[in-house]
Amino acid sequence: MSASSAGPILELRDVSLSFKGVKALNALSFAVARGEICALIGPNGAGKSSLLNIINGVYRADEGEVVFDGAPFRRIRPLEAARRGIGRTFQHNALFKRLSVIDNVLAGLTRHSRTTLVEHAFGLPRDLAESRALRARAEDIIEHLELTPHRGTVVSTLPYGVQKRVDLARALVGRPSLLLLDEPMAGMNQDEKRQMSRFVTEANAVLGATVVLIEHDIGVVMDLSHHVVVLDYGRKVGDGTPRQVRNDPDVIAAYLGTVH
Amino acid sequence: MAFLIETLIGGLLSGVMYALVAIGFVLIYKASGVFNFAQGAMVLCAALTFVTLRDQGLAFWFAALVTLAIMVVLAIAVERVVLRPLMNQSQITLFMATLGLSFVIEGMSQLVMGASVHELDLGIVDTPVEVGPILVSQFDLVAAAAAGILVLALSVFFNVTRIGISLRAIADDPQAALSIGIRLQRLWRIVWGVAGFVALVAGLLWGSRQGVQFSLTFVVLKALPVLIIGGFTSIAGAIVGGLIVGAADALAEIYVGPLLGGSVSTWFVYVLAVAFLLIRPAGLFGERAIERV
Amino acid sequence: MSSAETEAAADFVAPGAARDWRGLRRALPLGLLLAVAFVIVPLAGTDYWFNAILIPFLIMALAGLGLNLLMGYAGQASLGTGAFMATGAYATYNLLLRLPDIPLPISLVLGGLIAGAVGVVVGLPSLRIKGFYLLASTLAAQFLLEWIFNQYGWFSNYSTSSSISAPKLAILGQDLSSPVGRYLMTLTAVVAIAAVAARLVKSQTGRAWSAVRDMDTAAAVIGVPVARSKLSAFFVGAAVCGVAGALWAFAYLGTVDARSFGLDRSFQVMFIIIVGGMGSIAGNFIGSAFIVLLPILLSQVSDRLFGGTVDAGQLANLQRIAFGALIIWFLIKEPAGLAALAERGWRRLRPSGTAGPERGSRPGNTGKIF
Amino acid sequence: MNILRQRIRRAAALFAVAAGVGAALPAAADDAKQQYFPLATFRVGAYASSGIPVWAGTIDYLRYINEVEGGINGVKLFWDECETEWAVEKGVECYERVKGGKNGSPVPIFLPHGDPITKALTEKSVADKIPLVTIAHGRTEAIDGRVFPYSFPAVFTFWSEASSAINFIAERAGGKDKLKGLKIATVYHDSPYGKETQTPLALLAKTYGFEDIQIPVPHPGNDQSAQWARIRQLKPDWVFLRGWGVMTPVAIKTAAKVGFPVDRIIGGVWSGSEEDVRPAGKVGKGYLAITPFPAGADFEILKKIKEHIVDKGKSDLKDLKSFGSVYYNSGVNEAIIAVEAIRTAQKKFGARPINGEEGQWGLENLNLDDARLKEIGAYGLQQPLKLSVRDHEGGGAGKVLQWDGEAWAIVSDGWVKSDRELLLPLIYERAAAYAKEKRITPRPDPTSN
Amino acid sequence: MAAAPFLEVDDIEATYEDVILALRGVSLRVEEGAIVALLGANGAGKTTTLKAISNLLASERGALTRGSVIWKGRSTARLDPAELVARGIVQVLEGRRVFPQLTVEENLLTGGYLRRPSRAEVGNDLARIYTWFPRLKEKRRIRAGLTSGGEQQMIAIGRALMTRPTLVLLDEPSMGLAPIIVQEIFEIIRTLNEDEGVSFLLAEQNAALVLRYADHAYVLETGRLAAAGTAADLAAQGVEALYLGDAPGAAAATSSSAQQF
Repeated sequence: MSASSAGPILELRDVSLSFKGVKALNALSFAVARGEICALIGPNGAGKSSLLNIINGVYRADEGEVVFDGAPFRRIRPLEAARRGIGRTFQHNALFKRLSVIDNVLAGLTRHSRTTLVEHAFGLPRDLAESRALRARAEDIIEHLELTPHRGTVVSTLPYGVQKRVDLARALVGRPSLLLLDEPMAGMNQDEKRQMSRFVTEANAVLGATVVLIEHDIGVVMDLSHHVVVLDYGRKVGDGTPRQVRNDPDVIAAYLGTVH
Repeated sequence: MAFLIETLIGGLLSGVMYALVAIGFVLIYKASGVFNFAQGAMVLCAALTFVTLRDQGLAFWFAALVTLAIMVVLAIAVERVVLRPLMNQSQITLFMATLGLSFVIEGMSQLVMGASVHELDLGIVDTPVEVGPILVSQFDLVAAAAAGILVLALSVFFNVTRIGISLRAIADDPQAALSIGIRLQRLWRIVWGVAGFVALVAGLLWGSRQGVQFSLTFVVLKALPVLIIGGFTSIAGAIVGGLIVGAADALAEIYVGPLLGGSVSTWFVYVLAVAFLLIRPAGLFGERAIERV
Repeated sequence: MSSAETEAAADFVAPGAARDWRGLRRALPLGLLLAVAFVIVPLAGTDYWFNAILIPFLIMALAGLGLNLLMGYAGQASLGTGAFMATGAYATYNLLLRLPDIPLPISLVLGGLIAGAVGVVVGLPSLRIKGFYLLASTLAAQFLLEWIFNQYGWFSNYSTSSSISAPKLAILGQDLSSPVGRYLMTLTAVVAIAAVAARLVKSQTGRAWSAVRDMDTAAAVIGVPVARSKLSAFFVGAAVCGVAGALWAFAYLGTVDARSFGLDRSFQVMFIIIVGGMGSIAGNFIGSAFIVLLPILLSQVSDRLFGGTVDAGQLANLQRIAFGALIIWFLIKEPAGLAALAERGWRRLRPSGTAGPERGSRPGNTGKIF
Repeated sequence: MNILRQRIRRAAALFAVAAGVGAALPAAADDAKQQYFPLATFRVGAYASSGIPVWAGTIDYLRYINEVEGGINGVKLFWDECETEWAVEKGVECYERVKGGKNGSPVPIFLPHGDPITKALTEKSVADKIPLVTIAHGRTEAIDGRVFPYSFPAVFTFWSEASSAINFIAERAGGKDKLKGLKIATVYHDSPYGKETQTPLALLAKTYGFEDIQIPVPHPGNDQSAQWARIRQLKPDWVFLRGWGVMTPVAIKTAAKVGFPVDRIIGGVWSGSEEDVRPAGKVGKGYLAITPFPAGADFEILKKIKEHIVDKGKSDLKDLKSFGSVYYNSGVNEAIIAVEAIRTAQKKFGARPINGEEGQWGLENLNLDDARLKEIGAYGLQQPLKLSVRDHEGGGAGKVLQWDGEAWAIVSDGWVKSDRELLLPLIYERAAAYAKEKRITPRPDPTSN
Repeated sequence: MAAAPFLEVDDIEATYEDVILALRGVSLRVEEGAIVALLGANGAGKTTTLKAISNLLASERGALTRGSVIWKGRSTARLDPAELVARGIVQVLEGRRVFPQLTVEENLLTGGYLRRPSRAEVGNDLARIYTWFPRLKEKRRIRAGLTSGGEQQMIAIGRALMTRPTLVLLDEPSMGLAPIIVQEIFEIIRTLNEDEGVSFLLAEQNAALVLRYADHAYVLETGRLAAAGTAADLAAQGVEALYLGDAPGAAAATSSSAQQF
């Protein structure tokens, strides 16, 4: 890790983004400390997914910059972001739908592969050794996330909740230092949510990944996260510990509005 | 200089003819997301039917009407037999199905009407007109005018009529269209019927240019770069794309071909189209979707 | 190697598979098939079967394999297959002509590699565009390359007709110009390449291809080098097509000009993989059987049934209609290709489960690419 | 792979069914005493419009031989059709399907009828010893039978076509010396076929001092505005049009469009049929074409075919308008040559079905002089033809036709000969180069020395 | 309210692509003239339920595998979506789904086409829509894709009203909209209900909001019915606790909305 390991692992400085004139993010700034679980909350359309997309390079910020691990950038290629250790899961299912669970997870290890096409084509010793090693890592994660019964199944045929776990496994297997989770618990029932929360906590505590997650279930957010950032229409309306945020009048106003 | 202008004008006029074929693609692609490779076969089918009817002694308008009726029947059959069972399949599957369809249409047309070459005389005089030093083909002018009228008619159709607006709605969002009671399948039949009509016009003009025979189906190849440049979903794009392709094709043949020692028009416009694509990945007028993850 | 993995690698024999009991059961039919193809068929086949059916069937299956790697596995649609085949044929021809000391198999491989390099160039637009637009852009390469080979006499050694013709086919002094020889040469090339391809698609490279195909944004985000994967798929796909083209020229027709590798050929190969099944190695053979053999079958059957009684021209038209209708029918019946259909049928025949749940549950819409 | 095996098994079963169907039909018992003569036709696809009259001409002549003359010296002909769609691999498949003969009757001669198919079959035919007769197409250097023993680009090669066209221009100009300074543009189909005349035209231009302009038209040629704009700019005295398919009518129409006089365009063999000119409509009037297959129904043999076949409803032709057309007559011509070659072979080998090797002998000893042509009734329709090992072409002359809006009229002074003496050395040189490349040892010419 | 059954959904089960079971035995009813709320977390099956009613499942490779939907005493099983619209049920899809390339007015017009109305009728209908949504009148010539989220929701509702429905299925009307706009939309819904007698079945996550407008409510949880009752009862029970505080969820639908603390 870089010299800046004392500072925040991720910092956003005045990041703005708009689509066809509509502002999705408006001069947004906040920091994520190394080792924490940070939750992004806010109504749909608040710009949460866009934010994750900027952090790992799917979108380019119109203004402002992102500092990851001490290195600032405005635009990073997704591949480069992955190489630097930013992992990611997706809100809508973005698994490789025709591949099996193990193959999806193995695909998450691509950047750790050092062998070449020719070695793959002819099954040369280096390839065999490497694929054994990679497979062991993948099996490890699969076991860890309790996906073993599904390991050979084509993912598109799996239940939604399991697919979400595969997505997490695929992101985790590459040992990211920063893990971005986009609604990891959407569409899950209570048990599944509890299970997923446990996995996220373990990823954070055991594997040492800093986690930024988007979640709507406030109960989950409050239990799970160390830090909450509230977004509303591209602006930050709250930033602090769960307790602070819960009692923040701005947050209450923005969220509950005139309804209550 | 006069020669350059003459070549350019000739090219632009040919371009209108390409656009005419491209419009048939655009119509169907817009409304049903199908890249209809059978458009060429439809052009052949329409022209062949028309000529055969004319050879039987039918009057021009009557023959055109009967042909149109046949094209509509074809459209209904295609919707029922091909599109409906393949609903929700991938675009490439649908594309391949239209290739199969083109075999069927070609085979049927020739089975019923024979494979001989027919002359198609639309009664358009084809002596060149001299405008100063520049020679312009009357036929091409008439063809361009016909294409222009067709485009005008289509844009009125799409902007004013109930069916036209519904078709644009379907192009934008088929499920939303379904949700408010627009009958997708009926409109598909209509749009294939309209594409049949466009095929008839294209078939008549191309047929009178080169005779009605199997090679009419090849006009598709000239329409593809038009689509790439203009975008698959825009009629205006098809026209502009057609003009660009026509002009580029003619100029390249005159000025680039001799440099390379041969005819370049099989590929030049395609390479040009790719160059366009690299700058505008969804064509000049095509909408680029933002990818959501 | 675990049993499940062997099973996942089931389409072809993988090293170590034989150790596994289930692997053996899967490998055995394949071994038998190869034995028949290499031993029985050469003894039993007639010239007609070799020259008109088996050789083109194998070569078109190989071309299908090339396109399938590119389109079925890596999701990059291409109509440049004919151009890749032409490149392979002309490259091999010139290697044999200009460097006569290189043995035939090596020239074939080198010709394929040259086609692969051309494929990479053709694939460059894929870094910017996808879907039909990409498909259409490959047409530029298709027409341009066809034109180049036709236009510049150097490629055909200034033969009057710009066509190239096969040199003496011989490997290690063994003359292969007889029908059986050409069949065996083709079969060997096809089996070897298919075996490599089967390895490749199960490797990290193949996984990266599939990742790019299924969801390229997600692939990039999790660290799959998308651009490199696309180009490597173009390279491998075009190289395989290139070898197929060279075989088409030398082992099948003997003489070709660039028009033999026109757009129609590209479409034909695409038919093969769509009818056979995208993302399936066996599918190429099934698709090739469909595309190459069906018209012959139709023509033979109709000749025997109606020959002389129905007008020959009408008969030919009817065959064309039947062929088109069958394509549509199969697409409706099984959009994922005949391979999926056959697989289902196979499972039904053997319900006692050599096929575990992972193979059993392949979803029906696997043909989707854009 | 199991699937594959299963699939193959199923395919094999289907083929077995197909074969069974075939076997179920009674084979003609005396087939072995008849002469098999398979036909690789093209009645669908892009070139069906030319294929249909060609094969009608061939089939009608064969029927005439069978029904009126009782076969060739009593040996009747029978045939199968195999559809090629003019596509190479289908052509090869057909060839392979029929080459073994049928029910014991061998194949004497095969008519590939397509330039690409011919090239694909060149070597196979040597291995199988089946002569290919390719009138007005095929490799020009195959004239040299020492290198190409089984290829017969008989009557009129592309080189002869080009040379005859130039000689016709000379005829019109008033002598070969008048060619000097003329501009002659060749508008050609941009394919191996189209480019084949570049070499002889360059040589002829050098010899006679005319300016040789080459203008390619890409396949299929349905838009030629740019090419003809160039013609208008260059103002050639004559245009030699070497088209194929749709390219010809479009060329004629476009020529009219740019104001180039149509009676200064000479079409080549494959630009010179009714099917080529008719779609051009009125503007085609005055268009010229050089051909070895003069159109017309007045030739003796056509009258006989009309009487015995067409009028009795036995013709293969559905559209009787095509009777006596260029393509129909070309089919008749091909059939005449094949039949006469078989007849010649029978003289040596006996009146029985002959095989390919014997067919080759028949062809190489074919001598259709005026007397024999008159006997057949083909005088004027077919030029005198004498083939030999060194000369698989034989004739090398064409007639020039002019379109009057309805039909062709012959306007040349009889057969316009090509400068074969000038071209042959170059052709032999090329054949020798081919032999060297393919490591073929030319067979000796029995008639020389 | 009359006992005559208006919409009755009985024990339905729905799947997508033959694999994913999205609904398991959901039953509900809508009386004529009522506003009924369908509550549930993201992915609980609300959208699927609405699409099962409007027969739009087929367009997403989904299907009803069990149970029945009875509309005015008739099963809807064999009716295609257009016929259902003709019989008075129209759905406003989640996420608004206006036709972005069409103008605001053209968007509204598409809703009227099924009835093949006369020019005068169309004019009347348009005028009525514009009185409910005066903002749309100002923007009638603007392409719908360029209007704001709130306006798009109004277009979508207005477009549906052009079909002259008796029952509107409204999927997540509050999604992604600022609270003030949401309130405006709900007020219009109430007006429509009271003045025009249009019934509504509203799928919403924002329970507190919707229960203030609805008569009855059903709560879905992972594709099953978790609770039902009058809006007042459910509000009194603190329905949030039922599914929001530690909310369950399910299935493949993709919406979400503001959450309650």
